[in-house]
Amino acid sequence: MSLQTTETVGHVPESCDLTLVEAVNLALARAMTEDPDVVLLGEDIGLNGGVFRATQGLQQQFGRERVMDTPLAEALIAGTAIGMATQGLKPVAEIQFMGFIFPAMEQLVTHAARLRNRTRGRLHCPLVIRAPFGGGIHAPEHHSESTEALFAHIPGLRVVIPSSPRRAYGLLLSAIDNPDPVIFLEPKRLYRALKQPLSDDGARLPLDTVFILREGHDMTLVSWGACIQETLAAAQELEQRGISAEVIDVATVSPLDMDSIRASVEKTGRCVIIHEAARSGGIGADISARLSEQSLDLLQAPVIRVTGFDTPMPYFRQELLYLPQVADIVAAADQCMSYR
Amino acid sequence: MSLQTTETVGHVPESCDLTLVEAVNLALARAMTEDPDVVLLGEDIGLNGGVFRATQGLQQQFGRERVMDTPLAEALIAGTAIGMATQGLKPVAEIQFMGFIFPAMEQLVTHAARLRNRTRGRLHCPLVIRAPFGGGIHAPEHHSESTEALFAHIPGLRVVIPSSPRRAYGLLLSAIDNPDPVIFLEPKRLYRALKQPLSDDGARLPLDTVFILREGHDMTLVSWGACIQETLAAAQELEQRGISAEVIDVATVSPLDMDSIRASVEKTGRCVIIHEAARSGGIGADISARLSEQSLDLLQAPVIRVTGFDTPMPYFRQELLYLPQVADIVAAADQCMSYR
Amino acid sequence: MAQIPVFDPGAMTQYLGCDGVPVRDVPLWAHDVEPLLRAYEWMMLTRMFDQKAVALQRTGQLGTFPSSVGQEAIGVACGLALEAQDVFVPYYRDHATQLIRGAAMQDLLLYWGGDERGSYAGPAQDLPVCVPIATQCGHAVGAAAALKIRHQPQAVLCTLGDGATSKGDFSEALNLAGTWHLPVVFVINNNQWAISVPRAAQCGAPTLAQKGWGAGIHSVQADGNDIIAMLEVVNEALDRARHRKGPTLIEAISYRLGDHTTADDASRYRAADDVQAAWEREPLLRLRRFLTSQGAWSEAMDARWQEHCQALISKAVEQYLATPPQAAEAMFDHLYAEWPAALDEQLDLFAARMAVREV
Amino acid sequence: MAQIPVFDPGAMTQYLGCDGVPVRDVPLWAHDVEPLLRAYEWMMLTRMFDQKAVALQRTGQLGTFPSSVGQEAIGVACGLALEAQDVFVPYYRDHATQLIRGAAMQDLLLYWGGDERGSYAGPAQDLPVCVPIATQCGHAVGAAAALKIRHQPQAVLCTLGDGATSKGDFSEALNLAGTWHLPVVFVINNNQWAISVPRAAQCGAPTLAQKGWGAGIHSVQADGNDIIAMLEVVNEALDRARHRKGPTLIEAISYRLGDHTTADDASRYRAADDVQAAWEREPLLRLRRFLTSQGAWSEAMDARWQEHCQALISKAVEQYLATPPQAAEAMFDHLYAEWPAALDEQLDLFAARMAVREV
Ligand SMILES: Cc1ncc(C[n+]2csc(CCOP(=O)(O)OP(=O)(O)O)c2C)c(N)n1
Ligand SMILES: Cc1ncc(C[n+]2csc(CCOP(=O)(O)OP(=O)(O)O)c2C)c(N)n1
Ligand SMILES: [Mg+2]
Ligand SMILES: [Mg+2]
Repeated sequence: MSLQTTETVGHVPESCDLTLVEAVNLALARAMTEDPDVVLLGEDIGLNGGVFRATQGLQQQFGRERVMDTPLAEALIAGTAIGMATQGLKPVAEIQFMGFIFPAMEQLVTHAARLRNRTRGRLHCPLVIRAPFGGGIHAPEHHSESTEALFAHIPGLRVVIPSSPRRAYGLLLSAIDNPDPVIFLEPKRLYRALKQPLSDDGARLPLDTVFILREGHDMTLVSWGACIQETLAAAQELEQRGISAEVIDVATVSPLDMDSIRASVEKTGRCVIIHEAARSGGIGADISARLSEQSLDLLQAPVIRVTGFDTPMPYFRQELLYLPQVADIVAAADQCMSYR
Repeated sequence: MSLQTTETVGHVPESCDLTLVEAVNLALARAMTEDPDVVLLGEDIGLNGGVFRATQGLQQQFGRERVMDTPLAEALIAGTAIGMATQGLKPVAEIQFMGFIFPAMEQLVTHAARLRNRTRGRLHCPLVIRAPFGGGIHAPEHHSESTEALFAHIPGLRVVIPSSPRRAYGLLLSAIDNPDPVIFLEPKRLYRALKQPLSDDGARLPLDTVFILREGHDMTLVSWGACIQETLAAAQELEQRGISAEVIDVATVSPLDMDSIRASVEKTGRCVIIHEAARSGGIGADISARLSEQSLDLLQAPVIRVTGFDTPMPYFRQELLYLPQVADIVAAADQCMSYR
Repeated sequence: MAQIPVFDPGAMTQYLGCDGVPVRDVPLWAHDVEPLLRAYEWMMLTRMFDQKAVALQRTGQLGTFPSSVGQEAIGVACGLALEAQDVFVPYYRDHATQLIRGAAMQDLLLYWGGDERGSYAGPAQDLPVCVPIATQCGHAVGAAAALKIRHQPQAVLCTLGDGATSKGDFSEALNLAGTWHLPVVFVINNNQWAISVPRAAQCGAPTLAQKGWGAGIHSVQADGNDIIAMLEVVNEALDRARHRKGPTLIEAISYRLGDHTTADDASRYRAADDVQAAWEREPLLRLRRFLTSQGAWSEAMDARWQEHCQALISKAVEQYLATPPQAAEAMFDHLYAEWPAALDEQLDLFAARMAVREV
Repeated sequence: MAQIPVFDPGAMTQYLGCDGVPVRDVPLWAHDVEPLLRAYEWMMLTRMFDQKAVALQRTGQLGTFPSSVGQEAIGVACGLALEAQDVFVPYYRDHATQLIRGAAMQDLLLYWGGDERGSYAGPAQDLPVCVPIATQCGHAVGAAAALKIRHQPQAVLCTLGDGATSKGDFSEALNLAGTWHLPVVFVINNNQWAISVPRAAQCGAPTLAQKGWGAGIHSVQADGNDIIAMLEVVNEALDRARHRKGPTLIEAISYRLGDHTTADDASRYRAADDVQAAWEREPLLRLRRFLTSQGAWSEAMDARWQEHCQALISKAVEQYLATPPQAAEAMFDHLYAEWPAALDEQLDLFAARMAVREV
């Protein structure tokens, strides 16, 4: 099942223009208002409101018992959140940067992902781990990684990535509602890059489904996270050259809504996948493999992936060389269109 | 570049029949004899010789300063090994089971993989992390995982997986020689499952290259680790039915020697990939994607993957349902052969 | 310069000598033998259950199993001191506590027999067996924080081994417990071994209890083979937690009389003499001697109780062995609360595989 | 029951009061003003370097930068106490030590300016800046173990922040240092803040020094704003390490006078008054007052030295700004000692991308 969204439609009544990080903040405030079991924990999320201000004002509004600054320890943050979740709270934990999520890996893989399965449904783990991710803001080492694929390989976890203020709002509310653990990755390059009219109506957006941001019939561009911006820009450029590109925001990168991606590619016959994570072992490989395995006869050209490289994210002076740009996507699309 | 090996050839002079775990032990002893900088550390590797006896007798032979029982802390084991490596030692660290490698993830991702790159070559990280992995021995929870894909997604790490006593010996010696970090995963199901004649001649086997275990012309079976056994058995069964299957042991799953795999598949036109890790995000997806992207026209059938499922490894009563069996591979091969 | 403070050896709580004779006045509550009889009975049941489980493994009827032989006083004290509404966060050597909290023996066997359905089914809020060392400590402080946030009066009790004290998760949790003043009790089952690694190779400090000092946590040592001492310190610590007086760290000194698990052979790395000596200090013998000296227990009673235990265990084993396997597709059950349609392909792949195998 | 021992407050090493007047007899070596003059000069250079770096960031010429303003005595003491052959394992607020160990200022700027070539180039055995909190502690014990294994007489010095003491990696490393009796010194720069989290919200114990007790490690507190105290305790600890007398944990009490980094705005979470008060205790002022009282320093000397520093810094900034970027494909350099042929596709992909972009 896929959802169609128009990125550029007009004004929602009573709404105001919000950035992605403001949308996150609004969703957190709403979830905490709706449900007293929702609590927040993380480093610097209290008085400081998080280093990106995603939790700004929430400790003042909901008190120190529900918005908790933890000691500096990510394994502890995850473990504590899991313990809280087993007792019926709905913790939303912030990992300050995705590059610092690794200490929490053991807790997420060996417990969060399995608690329900292990106990045959007796214990639940309704947990959201929020983390800003991705490059492009000239940050120091370890502050720009995109390692979503590591979590997508872990059965039992959902990995959700919003790419607009509205999807951030609607998907985060759904992630918090969800009775299972969700890794919610926020593209920090988009935190303040664009505004969208957004009303605080509590409307959820569905998980486990892609969003079709733009319809097209010549080819399908599949992406997620911050790269959606470059992908949309590339689609626009292609349109001016008479190529009609469908743009899919995968949004929930695990589990993958392949049915919708496949339906689009079976329609267009061509596909370019764009992500900023390293190429090998990236989620693009999964999508590409499943398309080719299941729709070989319908593919009019090989799938092309535009990705980061199999190197660490370089320090910021060179990060743009690593990150897919509009020109890279357009070039790949051209190559894809001109196949045979 | 690929290497051809004949799995069943006869006796090497002066050699004796060894199991895979004995081959690991022999390689460790040899490396320590050859190079005083090689040291071992891990849990229970000293007097106890490791829970699988991979380090049996080594503390007695090389002393407590070179074979070190650590406190129970995997992050520490990795961090300590990295610190040793920066000072010129060549630590070989054992993680008792791959299911317990996650605490070490931060050290491996943020340091081991990057130390050379970060310091522009000033510091090196000649480090081997050994860990038994995979299912099939009726072990408790967390003792049967195959999460090699997580490490294969990290640029700067090598991930090497032997699937026979001889390859264990030759690849481990190369891994220890290698000036960069190597994750060396030992298929514990094979630890004692088969013996091979092996002489302690110190002969290295190359990293970064696949091994062609069996030549064939109708299709290519690609696998690694314990699944190689079922894959070879399936190839034999297929041969009896007149299907000639080439069998490739990937061995170094990262970086991937795609040239050799591609060459084989371009010859046979058909490919089945077999691994026991979860399907989504598995290394099979990478291989499948790259084959389809680069050899679309030469593929006579879609690539098929025979893998574990997107669930945690079930407890051992049901692990065989999860693990690919000979029949599954044969069925996939049949499906692949009968395409169109 | 400041010296490392020495943990006062006299501060180790102990009442019964190895010979069952009190080394000092037993606490008032222990003048009543009833609770001690109950404790003895549970300890005996635990020991016999452990023996049976090891035997089942030896005959291929159970997977790897970690016996708690010699450490029964720790588990039984935790079980008896906990109230039903408290939260128990075990590691993997806690059959005694789990049994007291209502887990069915056949379920424990199912778990160690490789079947998810055996996951500990004590009180709904308790956590299941935890295999990744020390990770349960994070859950314990999380559960304690949940109680605190909701102003609930219960306590959380978390167990771990001596080896587990080396893992960062323990320190991190201890630190949070101290900083947030959480209603949690940590009980270290210091059985002197982490598989083959002896206590001295695990930590350079003379006691593990003093690990609490750096977290600002009240820390005590108790003779883990003395059920009176264990009941005393665990009850007191839980009381502190329930009355919001802060967390406690208890180091219970015991000895692992058996192998680490059935997959281990301890004779590879420790002297038979040491084990023999440790049998002199084991908790059942000690309590039996004390109870006998009080005229509250006899050989005949012991035989009767053992017979009773035997019957219970036999029945549980029967039920365990008669449990039919889960449905093949059970591995997909409870993976998510609601099955994501996006994963339907998995079910198709599974069905196809099963179809192939049935041929 | 045993109480938590109290870290003796009198045990904090301090010689100079805030007014620069000794609160007790200074150690013998400090009767010679020469080493103190050197320390003062390095402290001033560090402070001015920090100021310049912040200014560069403000004008878009540098990335996020963590100033060490107020904590110069800690870094300078470490730098002066270390010998060239020792191993220094820094975190990210250690410009002072790195400069003393020979790092070029323009390299430090390059690093914080987003260029790998700026990775700290002090002695070959030193580790580079470490961003993931507390992970450097593991490296330090590993390096110390290497020295021990090879019977080399050097010591390892590892720095970390107060916030870092909460992370398991620190406890694990401390525990290993104690267990293996390693030649390592840990120096906690307790600047009272971990970004916005105050010291009290980080740990429930009254001192961080007592975290060493649970690891059996000799642990001391020092006034981190008193260079005499810092030199005294770091020298003594390194001496212990070099003479195989065991590891030491030093808690250096200081205050972060600046923002956490240039990306932070500390006025959001702490009172201006507190910061103002802390300026009274800062290390440069204190040492300058002392040296002046000894007739060893004057305003004129200070002005001359500042001028000298200014010149050094300006030159470094010039060199930094003039450094041409690395070649585009530099991201692939040094990823492996020898480039794996299996990765050639990556180079092709990269070349193709660059070709597209050049169009
Ligand atoms: C993270 C992790 N590492 C390693 C193991 C393997 N392992 C299982 S038990 C054990 C020793 C534990 O010793 P201790 O904490 O003293 O508990 P005990 O078994 O003695 O009760 C080890 C190393 C594990 N289960 N988890
Ligand atoms: C593992 C990890 N988590 C989070 C961060 C983000 N972070 C950078 S500095 C910092 C605070 C560190 O405080 P402290 O240890 O007191 O050192 P200080 O910066 O005060 O010198 C945090 C949370 C990080 N770098 N690494
Ligand atoms: Mg133990
Ligand atoms: Mg600090």
